[in-house]
Amino acid sequence: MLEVKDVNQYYGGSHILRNVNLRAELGQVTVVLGRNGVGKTTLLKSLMGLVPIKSGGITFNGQPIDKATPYERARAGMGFVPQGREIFARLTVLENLQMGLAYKPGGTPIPAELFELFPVLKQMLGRRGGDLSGGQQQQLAIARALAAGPKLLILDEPTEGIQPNIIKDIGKVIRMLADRGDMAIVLVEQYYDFAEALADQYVVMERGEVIASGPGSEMQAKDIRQLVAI
Amino acid sequence: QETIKVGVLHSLSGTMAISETVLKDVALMAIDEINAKGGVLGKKLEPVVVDPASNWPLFAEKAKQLIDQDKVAAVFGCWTSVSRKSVLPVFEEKNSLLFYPVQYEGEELSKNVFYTGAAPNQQAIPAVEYLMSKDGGSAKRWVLLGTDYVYPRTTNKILRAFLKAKGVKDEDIMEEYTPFGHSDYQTIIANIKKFASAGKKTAVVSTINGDSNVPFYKELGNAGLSAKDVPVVAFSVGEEELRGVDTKPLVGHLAAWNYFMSIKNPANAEFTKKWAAYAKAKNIAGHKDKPLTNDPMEATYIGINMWAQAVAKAKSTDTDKVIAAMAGQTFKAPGGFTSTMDKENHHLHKPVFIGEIKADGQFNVVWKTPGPVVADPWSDYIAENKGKKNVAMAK
Amino acid sequence: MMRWLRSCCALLCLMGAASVHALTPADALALVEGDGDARIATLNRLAAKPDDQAQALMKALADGAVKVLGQQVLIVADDGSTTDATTGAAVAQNDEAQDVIVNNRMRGALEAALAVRQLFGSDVGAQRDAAKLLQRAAFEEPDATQIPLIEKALAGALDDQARDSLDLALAAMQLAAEDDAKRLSAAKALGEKSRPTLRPLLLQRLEAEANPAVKAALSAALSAIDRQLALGSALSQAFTGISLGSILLLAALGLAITYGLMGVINMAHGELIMIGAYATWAVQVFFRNSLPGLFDWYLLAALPVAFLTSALVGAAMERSVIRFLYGRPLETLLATWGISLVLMQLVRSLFGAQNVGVENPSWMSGNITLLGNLTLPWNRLIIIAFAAAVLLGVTLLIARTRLGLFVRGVTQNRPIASCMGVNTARIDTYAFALGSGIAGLAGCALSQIGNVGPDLGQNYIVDSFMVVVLGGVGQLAGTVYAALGLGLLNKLLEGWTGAVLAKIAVLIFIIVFIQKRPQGIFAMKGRNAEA
Amino acid sequence: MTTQAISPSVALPQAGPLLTRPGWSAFIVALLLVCALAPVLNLLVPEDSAFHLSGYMVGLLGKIMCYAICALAMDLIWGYTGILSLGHGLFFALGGYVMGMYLMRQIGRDGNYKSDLPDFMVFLDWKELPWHWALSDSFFATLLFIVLVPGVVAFVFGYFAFRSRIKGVYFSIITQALTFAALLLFFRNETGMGGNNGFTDFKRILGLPIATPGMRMTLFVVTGLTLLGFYLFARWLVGSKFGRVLQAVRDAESRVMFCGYNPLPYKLTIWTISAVMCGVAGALYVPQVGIINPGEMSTAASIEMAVWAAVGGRATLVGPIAGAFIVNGAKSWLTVAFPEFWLYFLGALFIAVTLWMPQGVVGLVKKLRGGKA
Amino acid sequence: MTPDLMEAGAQRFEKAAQAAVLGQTESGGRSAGYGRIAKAGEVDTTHGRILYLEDVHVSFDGFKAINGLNLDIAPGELRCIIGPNGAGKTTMMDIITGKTRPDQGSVFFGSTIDLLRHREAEIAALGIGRKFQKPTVFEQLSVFENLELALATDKRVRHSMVFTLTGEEKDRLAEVLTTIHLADSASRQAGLLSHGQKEWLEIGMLLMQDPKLLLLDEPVAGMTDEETARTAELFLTLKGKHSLMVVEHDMSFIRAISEKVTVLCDGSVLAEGTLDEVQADERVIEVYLGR
Ligand SMILES: Nc1ncnc2c1ncn2[C@@H]1O[C@H](COP(=O)(O)OP(=O)(O)OP(=O)(O)O)[C@@H](O)[C@H]1O
Ligand SMILES: Nc1ncnc2c1ncn2[C@@H]1O[C@H](COP(=O)(O)OP(=O)(O)OP(=O)(O)O)[C@@H](O)[C@H]1O
Ligand SMILES: NC(N)=O
Ligand SMILES: [Mg+2]
Ligand SMILES: [Mg+2]
Repeated sequence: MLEVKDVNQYYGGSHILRNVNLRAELGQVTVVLGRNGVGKTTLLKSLMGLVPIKSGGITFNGQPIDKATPYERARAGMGFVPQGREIFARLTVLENLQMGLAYKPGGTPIPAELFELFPVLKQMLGRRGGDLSGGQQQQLAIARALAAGPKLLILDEPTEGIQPNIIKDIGKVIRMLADRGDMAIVLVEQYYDFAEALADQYVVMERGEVIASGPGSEMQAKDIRQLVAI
Repeated sequence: QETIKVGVLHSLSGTMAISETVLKDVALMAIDEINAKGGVLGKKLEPVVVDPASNWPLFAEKAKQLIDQDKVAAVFGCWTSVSRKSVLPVFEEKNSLLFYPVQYEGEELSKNVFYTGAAPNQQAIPAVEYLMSKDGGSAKRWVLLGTDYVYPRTTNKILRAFLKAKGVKDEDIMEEYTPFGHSDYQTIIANIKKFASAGKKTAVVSTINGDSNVPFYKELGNAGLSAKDVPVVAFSVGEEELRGVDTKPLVGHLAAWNYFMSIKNPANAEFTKKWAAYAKAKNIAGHKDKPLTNDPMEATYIGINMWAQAVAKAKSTDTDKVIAAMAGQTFKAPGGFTSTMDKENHHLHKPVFIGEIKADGQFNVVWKTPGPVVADPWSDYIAENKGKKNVAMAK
Repeated sequence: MMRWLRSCCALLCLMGAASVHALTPADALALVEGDGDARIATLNRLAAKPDDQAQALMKALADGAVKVLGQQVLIVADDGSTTDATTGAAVAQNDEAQDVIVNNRMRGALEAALAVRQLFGSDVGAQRDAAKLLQRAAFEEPDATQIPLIEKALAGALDDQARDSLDLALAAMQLAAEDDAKRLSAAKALGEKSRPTLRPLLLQRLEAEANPAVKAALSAALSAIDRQLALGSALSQAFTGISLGSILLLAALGLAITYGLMGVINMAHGELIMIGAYATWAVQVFFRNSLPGLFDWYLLAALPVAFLTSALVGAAMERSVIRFLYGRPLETLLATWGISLVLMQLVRSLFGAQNVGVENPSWMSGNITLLGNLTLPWNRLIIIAFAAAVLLGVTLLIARTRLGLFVRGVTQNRPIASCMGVNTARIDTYAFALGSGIAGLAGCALSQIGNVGPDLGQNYIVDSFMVVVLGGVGQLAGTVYAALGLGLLNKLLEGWTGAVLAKIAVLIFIIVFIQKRPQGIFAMKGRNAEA
Repeated sequence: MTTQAISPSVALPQAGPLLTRPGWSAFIVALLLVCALAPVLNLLVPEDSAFHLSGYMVGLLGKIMCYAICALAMDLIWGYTGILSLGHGLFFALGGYVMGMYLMRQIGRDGNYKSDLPDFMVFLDWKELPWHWALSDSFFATLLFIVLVPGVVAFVFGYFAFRSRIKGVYFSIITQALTFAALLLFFRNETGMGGNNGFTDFKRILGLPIATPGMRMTLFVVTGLTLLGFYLFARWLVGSKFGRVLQAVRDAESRVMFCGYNPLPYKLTIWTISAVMCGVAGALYVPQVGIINPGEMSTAASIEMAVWAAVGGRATLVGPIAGAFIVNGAKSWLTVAFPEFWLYFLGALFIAVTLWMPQGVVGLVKKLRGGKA
Repeated sequence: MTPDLMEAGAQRFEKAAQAAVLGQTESGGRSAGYGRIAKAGEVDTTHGRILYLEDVHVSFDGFKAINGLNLDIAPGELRCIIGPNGAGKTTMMDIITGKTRPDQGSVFFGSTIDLLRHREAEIAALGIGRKFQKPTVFEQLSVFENLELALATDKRVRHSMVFTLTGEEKDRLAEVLTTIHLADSASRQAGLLSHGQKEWLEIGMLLMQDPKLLLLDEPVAGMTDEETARTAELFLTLKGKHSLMVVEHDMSFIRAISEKVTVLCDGSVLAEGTLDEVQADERVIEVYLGR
């Protein structure tokens, strides 16, 4: 589905991503782990085309997309939940969700299951996104990315600031989406237990490099938790 | 070949470009003409054009540059009084020459400046006299309307004194000022209507600055205040300003100048023809399709030619010698009279014309002085000028 | 002028039926040359004996179509063909022929002379005009000697409007009648109609009047007029305020999008307005040269042209410069300042530094007069309506359409919007072009009331920013309130303190108001506001 | 706070000196240029020599140095504190007017009307000096007011604006409104400041004739020293913690408050300092260019100051000075070399700087140097 | 009461009385139970409360974000606040720090300082520090300068112009830099840090500020488990000397640090007690923890 090959990326002079390789398959959750500042967000931004890569290649559905703009990638079926929520502060909740449907034809309804997933959004449809609490914003950001039904869902620390029971719900949703088999999921997560529970594949990063990867079932055995904790 | 450099100091950008650009062009035309006739003292004139960009301190800087760096023999330039005031100390310090081609408020006389535009008594006072006359409509009440700056203020001060001398009472005079660039004349026009509705014949004397005239006249036309009800006589509205106005509703409103394009005489026919040809040849935007001439253009043209004659007479471009030679110079002006440079006060003797606006944006001359009028830069209607002689002296 | 009108009337009455006298060359010459008094005397003489040739000459004079060549008086027809005024013989064109001076006084006398004849003619329009002229004359200086003439006219077949005018004229004249009853009824008649132009006359009569009943009627008539005047001037002040507000609104609306929504400090906004005005001018020139028959409708064609021209320039600006500066609003200030310099100079190079002339089409000229002193110029009325229409359009577009949603989304968070699948580059261009196009529409409207020159925009840029900021950046509703509020306030103060102090006071008001509401009238509420 | 042992490996960045060694060298060179070389080239080298510095150039450079002070002032408030003022032209003009009043009084009875009143008052119907001219004949009071008038106006305006937490464009716009209102006010005859003509035709300063090469050079040197002095002062200011608080205010004002700083006095201090600098520049400018009028309060004049700072490079100190020299030098040259086209060049310069030199000319130079190193 | 405490109390009373005469009362003369006359700059904790909120209400356009909230924190206490998203935790901090004005209710710092009468900077100067939910640092300044600005010292203009770091302060800075793992990045521009690094920097700034009361809004969001553990350690060392109010959703973190936990829901307190107590509370499980 998604294949990242030997990607290198720089901010000015500093080398942020070093020969990163990554695969994400339909029906699987690929978890990216690593400490603060190792380049996880940068990697996801490169996937979305928000930052250009210096070398290497990214293919999506077999098509190279490293030259594509973010909106072309979105139209190709990539959905993104950015770190720090980044909802449209001055648009209402409804309008935020409509932005999520931007490339669908006008008048496409917002999938009802989103509101089942995040009931609080239904109550707050008319409120401005910026007025929501941090956790509400995070829920909105996830709902927004799901609205258009992407083939690849990219999540950057989606549990940050969310209350425990909703984290569980989010975990279930991610599992369910993956299990449906028509979506690949890349998840960056600091909350180790959450990540481990969901991981079909895992990747651990350190200083911009992938230092470990493998199937999720082996995480415990390989003591990945320790690797992240160093 | 050796040349004589002359400076052309008119704003080609900024707010004043609208009026001054064409003066630069007419100056270049006059210089071309003189050169075609062999130049002066056997040398060609070489114009040095600079753009002071409607910025008054920049005028002074450019004047210095023209005199110091380019060593020009004379400078033709300025439009607003403030620009003239800004360069004046430079010309006096360097003992160089400026020819100033625009009507102004007077209250100034410098040895180093020749004023080829009108002093108030060569424009404002005859205009008001005309409106008081039977032919002008016997106006009894007066609105003195102007842009809030020194030229209108001073002119109106002189006019007020003049009107009072003619027995007009203070309550029959209304004075109103608008800011620079004012573009909403609804209230002012309503006030004029109100003032005029008191019964006696009312006339408006407008010293509104060029830019505000279009909105003023448009409002006037649309508010239905016709020249027969309340005539407006303007001192800053010429052919160029009317280019931007639909003149049909304005027919009959007046302007006072020392020259109109519509004046019929061979000298003017030649002048306008030359200008049209020049504008076409030089591809001067606007004028190549619709060539217009106006009073400051004529004044510029006279100024350059007189200076050339004076240099020829003095056989030198030395400032003092040229000044001496300028006294009494005459030139057959396009206005149809022979303009004479006063022997003492550095102003021209000029005829005064009063024109009514025609539907085609030209002026219909309805009144003119029998002959040229001598300038009175230190107006007697300003008390402090009593006893002041109209003699230009070095300071 | 009125005196001449009266003598004409008197003469006309005396003459009764017309006797035919041929116009002599001497008379013709006396009419067009010489001292004003003498010419007018000749005119009256000629007017008293209506004669087709004299009539034609008078008409031509009033139209400014008469020339003299030596001793010969010539009439120039519209097509340029020239005839002798006395003989009617065709004359070859001659450049030596001099224009005849017709000043305001002469023009007035000519109109009066022509008018009185028309009172008894069959042309209804001419009749009405003539009656109005007489009415005005009667209001200014009523002359009892004219009563017979008016009565005679009233007795004849007359158009209703003309009759109304003459009735009033008659009443004005009868105010000075000997008979108390006549004076009283005249005063009452005038009181009913309450025409503000009557005020000076009524005041004058009131002073002279002895009869208490008439006095009372006169005072009543006066106070009716004064009430009307007061109402009229209050309404007129409100109108001028709204009108100024509509101008400010039009000038600011485009900026409310490019700056308010997109955050581009667009110093070239004024120049986009200017370009719209020049586009209007160009369309006008085209119509005048190529479609003179449709000239009155050039403005309708100019609207889309002005919109598109400015929108294209805006789109070009966005594509070439502004898109590289999103997120650096203060840099846009610098770059657009540079663009504005270039655009202004470009227009100077192309069209000249001087103003170009834009005419009001006939349906936008003139005014409707209500209440005597409340005149509403058509161009201003239409611009108010136009501003309202543009506002409505913009509001719907921004609040109700997907394009509007995308514009708002993109301007708030460009990268994330693109991750949602929005082609941000295109939306940015559209949005900027839209704001620019609206500026072009404003230019089209402004061309109808003011200068069209290279500096046009400079006069509006400061006001536009004040309006947008005072309203609250990004708040369309605030922009509307701010524009109307500033317009009304400015006009209210201007009536009171004069234009200069009013403008200063408005600026100080803005400063003080912002102290009270540091985010404009419609401050963004909520927790995101400070972010 | 924590009891953890101090790790010796932590290398704290050292506070830099006021100027680096090359910085001091450059400063001294500048000082010599202004105080020694220029006077020598202008006054001692004969006029026909290729090395002669013409009076015109002295005037031009003097004027640009005044502008450079404004650009520096602008940069302190905009570049460092993030407050864009579109009203600094007012402070410049106020300083200029104070100086202008003094110079008008110095004319004495040598005016056209031989009156004690300045000429414009005579013919515009003033019978006596208005109250605000009271101390205008004292040079000492003039010096005082050059600082006080812009300072107090800025302080009062700033106090209310900052207290109401007016920020960003809202602040910019009200500064513009303020200047614009002042412009209209000064245009008026009733204000007693010469209307749109302002003040011109100065004759003396401190009793000495003003239009002599010597006096001109003196003014030039004074201006140069003032500029260099202000530069050092600004260096010191932004190098201090005060300067860092200003930058913090620029980046996140509310965070500054939660750190326990009251931003009001900080903003007010730098705002007032900046205004006073502009006022001083204005006061130096007037005797050199020979005119002060309300044109200096036009909105464009204030915007141009921001443009100088931006062209040179914001939030650097050499930048604005360089910017003032580049823009005004270009303007002076282009208006003569290409009187009809110079606006294209200037406009293109502004566009190019924003597009390709976001850090201004100084940023570009740094980048080029960095690239080589 | 020991004699020296009595002595201190007497002195305080005298100064306060003096201040009252001069009209310099911190509480503006309010005479609520907690509105005793105060001495400027000193937090009176004689009632055993450093922070006290009573019946606070806030609504936004009719939406009641805080609804009759009562809460108090003792000196040296480490209080954890949990509660569903949108419960009003951040809004409560906004109120305490002066960012939002409540519609009703009282908020006291110590027993004498009415926080509703102070502006943000004053509140910070009184000794309340805050870490925001979304990290906010001075992006253009270096990490070192960020910390330097936060340093507890005289924060007036005059002082800042002539300010230089003392050796002791330098040591403090170095120590905090190490604590927050940014020693290598001391001269890096803060804007270039990653999300998590910014969170750390913000904590560091708080440490430099040395406040009496620390308000921490989701301090470990985005941190790895290991870092979370370190943060917990850090907070535990702070407690006692400082009072802390920590908002978090990370239950393992709460478990590591908590003594007393308050659960907020719909703008008021739903439950209070030890973590085990509230975790067992059915209502808390229902609205927050999930089954
Ligand atoms: N715009 C930028 N310019 C320069 N360096 C940057 C920029 N953004 C991030 N960095 C640096 O790149 C590195 C990787 O950052 P990134 O945001 O990808 O980290 P992360 O793994 O997502 O961390 P976290 O878990 O804290 O979110 C960090 O060291 C950060 O300081
Ligand atoms: N300015 C505002 N306008 C409208 N609603 C607001 C505003 N500020 C806060 N709210 C609402 O108030 C409620 C409380 O918000 P708050 O941010 O305090 O929640 P929180 O407890 O911090 O949640 P989280 O754990 O998600 O950060 C939320 O429902 C939010 O939508
Ligand atoms: N001299 C003038 N018209 O300003
Ligand atoms: Mg990250
Ligand atoms: Mg929160």
